[in-house]
Amino acid sequence: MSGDDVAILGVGMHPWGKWGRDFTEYGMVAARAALADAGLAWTDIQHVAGAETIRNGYPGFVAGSTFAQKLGWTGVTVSSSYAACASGAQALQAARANILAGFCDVALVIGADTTPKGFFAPVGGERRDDPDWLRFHLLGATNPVYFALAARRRMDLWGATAEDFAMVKVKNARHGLANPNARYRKEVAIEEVVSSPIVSDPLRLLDICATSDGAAALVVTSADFARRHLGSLDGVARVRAVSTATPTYPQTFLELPDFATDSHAVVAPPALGFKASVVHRAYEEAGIGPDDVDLAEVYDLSTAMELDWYEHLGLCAVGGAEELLRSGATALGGRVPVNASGGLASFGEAIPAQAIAQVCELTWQVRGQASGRQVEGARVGVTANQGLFGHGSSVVVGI
Amino acid sequence: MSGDDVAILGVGMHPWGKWGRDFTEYGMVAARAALADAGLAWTDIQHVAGAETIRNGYPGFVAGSTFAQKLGWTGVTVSSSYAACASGAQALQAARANILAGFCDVALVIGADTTPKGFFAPVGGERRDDPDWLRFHLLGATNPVYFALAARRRMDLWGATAEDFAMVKVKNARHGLANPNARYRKEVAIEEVVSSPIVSDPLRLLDICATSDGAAALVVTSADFARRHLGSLDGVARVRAVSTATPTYPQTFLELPDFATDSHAVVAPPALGFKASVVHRAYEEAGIGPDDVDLAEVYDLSTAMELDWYEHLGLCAVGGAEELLRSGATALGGRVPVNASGGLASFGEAIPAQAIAQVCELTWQVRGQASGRQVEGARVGVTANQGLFGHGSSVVVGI
Amino acid sequence: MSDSGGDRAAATGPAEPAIDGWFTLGGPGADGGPRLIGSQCGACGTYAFPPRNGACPNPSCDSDTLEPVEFSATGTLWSFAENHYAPPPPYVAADPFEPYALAAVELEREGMVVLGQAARGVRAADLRVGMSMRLGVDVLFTDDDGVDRLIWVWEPVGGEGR
Amino acid sequence: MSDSGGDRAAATGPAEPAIDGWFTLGGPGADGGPRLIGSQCGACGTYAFPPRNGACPNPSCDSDTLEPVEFSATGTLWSFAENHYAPPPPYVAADPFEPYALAAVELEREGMVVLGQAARGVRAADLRVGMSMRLGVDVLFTDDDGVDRLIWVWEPVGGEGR
Ligand SMILES: [Zn+2]
Ligand SMILES: [Zn+2]
Repeated sequence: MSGDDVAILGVGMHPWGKWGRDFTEYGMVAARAALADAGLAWTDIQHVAGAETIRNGYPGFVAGSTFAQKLGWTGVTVSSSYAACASGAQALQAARANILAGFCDVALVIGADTTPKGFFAPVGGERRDDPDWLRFHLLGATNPVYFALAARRRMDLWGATAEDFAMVKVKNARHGLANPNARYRKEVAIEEVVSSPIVSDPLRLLDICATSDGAAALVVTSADFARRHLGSLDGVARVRAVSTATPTYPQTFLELPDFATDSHAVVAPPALGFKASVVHRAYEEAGIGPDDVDLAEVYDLSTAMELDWYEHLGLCAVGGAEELLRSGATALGGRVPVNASGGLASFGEAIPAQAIAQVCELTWQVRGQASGRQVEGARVGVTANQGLFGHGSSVVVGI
Repeated sequence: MSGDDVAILGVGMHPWGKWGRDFTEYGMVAARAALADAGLAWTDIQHVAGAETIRNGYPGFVAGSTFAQKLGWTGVTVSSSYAACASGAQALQAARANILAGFCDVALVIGADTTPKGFFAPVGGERRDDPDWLRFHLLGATNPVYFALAARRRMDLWGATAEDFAMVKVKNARHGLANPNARYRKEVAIEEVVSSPIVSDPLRLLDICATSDGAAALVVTSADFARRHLGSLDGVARVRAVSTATPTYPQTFLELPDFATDSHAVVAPPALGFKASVVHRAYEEAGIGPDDVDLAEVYDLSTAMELDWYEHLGLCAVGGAEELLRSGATALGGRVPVNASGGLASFGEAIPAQAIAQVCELTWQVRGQASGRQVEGARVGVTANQGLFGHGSSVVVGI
Repeated sequence: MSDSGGDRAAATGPAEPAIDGWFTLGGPGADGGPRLIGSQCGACGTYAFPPRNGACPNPSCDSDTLEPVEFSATGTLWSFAENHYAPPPPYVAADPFEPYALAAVELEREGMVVLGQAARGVRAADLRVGMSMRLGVDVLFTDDDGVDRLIWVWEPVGGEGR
Repeated sequence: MSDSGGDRAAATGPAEPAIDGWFTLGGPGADGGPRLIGSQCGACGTYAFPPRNGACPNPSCDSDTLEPVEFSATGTLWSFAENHYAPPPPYVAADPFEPYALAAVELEREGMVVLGQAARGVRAADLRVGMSMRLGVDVLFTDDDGVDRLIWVWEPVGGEGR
């Protein structure tokens, strides 16, 4: 374990679902599970890094302090981070930076959410300075519209079919069958996906992830603390990289919530597109490449988006994702299983918890504890995640 | 300069006022001013640490990425921090931790806000799980109510008078006269304060700070970068401490937005109250005590609250603030000037910018650039700031 | 919870608490007056208000068995304030607005300070830090269905009537 | 901006853009059709849409002198989608809701992709990535004052009428 790694001593989740309770209740369950997993008490924690939820009033904005208070004030330092769907990774990075800078040894990273039904709508009021409000008002450009634009390009450029997209759902549903934290635990057939109602053409209801309630938490520590606490670092999962890179001008792929891309008329586009660059930086920080990856947890907001990630992760060349999928390489038992957890397809999206949940899954996998969905011999995993407004994240977990 | 310090190479602000424009416009002015002050270009910045505003839609929640995009995507990492009125200090801490952990050398810290008129109201909708919503609904307990409760205790316990409170306003108004970034730049007489309308007894309109639009930004770097960039660290302001401690159970002083304090029936209260502990941790980290402080910038949401801070800062014993004020020690020319900038009394409150603006002022002061309000021989300054939900901050700046 | 209390305010129409489970309206039992309902941890004994559903606030205690408990009805005035402007919504302000006081009262047994409105007619000029205070109930506002919504209030012991 | 364009949609009552300053309605000058209004930086020449008030998006350029510029009226279809459920407010959906397509079109000179609704009657089945597209204007919704609010739309060159 390198001195630049932080150890993941504990992971915990509250099952994903649609319970309609206060988000802090889910978070408490996840936090206590992570503490128990680490063999530590709440009073051992020195920093709480909360991933914010913006749809639950003030307690959601101050997630770090909300959970510090709910677990009982101990004088810990706190941080509350927001980066849309990448919030959880930003919270992890806040904890990691505080640990590596020497400000604390033991931190709790936590994200929890209660989500509304249906499409995510923008913040209330008439907000004519807010592009997120305007894209709904002027175009009705919901989140699935952007997913659909990306999916359509796969079809028209690379020959993806509705059945390819459906196969992602079928695979992830099968992966999630045995995951006790997954919301949906039943097999899905290709025919069910391709006959489900169209939401935003070419994507159908079963191509698009639901919104869920859920929570995930990590206890992360300095290498020194982990060594003292456990006697040895053998078999301890660790964070080998966290990338939170933003785009480089010009960003030429149309992303949520923009009306237009940047212009490449004057400045040439960067060699790597935005999402590939997020992953690239994670690989670089961890000193690995795609061939070193045993499994990946990626943000499958839509089935087609999972295919995009294969390419951003370097698991195949651009345009090669469908072939990789069809080969079975990304299914459990394949060369590099993707979303062994079941992914968003089986969980639904609980925004501030999601990027943390990906790290929980990789931790269970590299420890060999992913019962019923274990990737044999998993030692290195990578996550990939996209948040609107130029956020993305990629985390490398190794053992 | 210790290896644990980060250097403040540039500071900048947009003047406080009530302009009603998009908050990003103010932030851009502040960011460019800080970059110019540092002699650096935007493309030299490796991390943007944004302090969030929660009243400006999505762009406010993702402040770090909003400004990274507005200045032009360069692939920098970003963070967006929320901690109510302490958000700016949390953003500074995010930048500092990333620098000291070795993730970047040069960071931009930025906070900007456009604020509504009148009392701050809670987030919209019926939010019966949100204590901030409930305190308005069930009690009409606005922010000034909490300020008034604290002020009344000063009167009934320590003999503070309305004239003492007014004297804080008179002092700070005088300090702010020559500050080009202050919103109010005129002398105020004690009679004006004590005859202004009562808002929440015992506090009157001129005892309570207004809400303002404004922005502040810092360019902070590693010591190594500063040395390379400037040739030497002589005369470079630096961050010697950032404290963001939360309360220790039981928190026995009634604070925003709570209905009740914690209980000390079973667990004895900590030796230091919450706000004193926030400052204490900053002193400890900087290796200094109150006697080493040449000036302080404190969060004078109300005139009476400035007096509380004198005691939390250890500038006098508990109950001694009125005497310290009357002695002139905290006025310009006194032993330890407080709010030489003019404070919130002259600026009004621009939530995410405020804690950053305090650091701007200390930087100008220790550099000897605080024209018209310079504290002679200032070498060490401290800030103190309170945010609801257990947030507070204290930053030590030295040269 | 919905018993009609003898000690209740000048409510004339139907009346309901403005929030469920935070206080009783009083009645024939005990000393008859209304009480705040807090929580007490079964494991460590500490108190909390508002009542909470699990999660003992004592950081050294990870108990989730918090029981509802009626708080002391009397205490000592910790501080007070008086609003001279109508608070913004979701407060339902009287029109025309009448200034009203708020009182924060320290309860000895519970070791905590609880904020509330002062009883109708009790103004800042009637109060001083350290006074003895007692819990009452009064009308907070009348809702759209004509139901008086009730809230706990603090009044000086032996002080002003309403 | 408020000129009535010859090329305009089936608006019958008074009509105004749904947002000011983002597009023209067209008219007798130039080639007559409507145009998107973007910004072009006076210093480095880069483009931006929506139009912005200062702050050149090119990170190597700190110019604040961005001038309004009419964008190319034609481009190449980058991708498209078709909504089968009514978007939530603040979108003002037709009742009953009719599925409609959205199109993202790449403009060669500007080097950028701009999203818009597809013209009325143009459906996903009519589109394929790489097609030539042209800007039009159509009614987005009719506001509470009976004013038709207009928006830019993309339609295939030589394609469906409306
Ligand atoms: Zn307990
Ligand atoms: Zn330019």
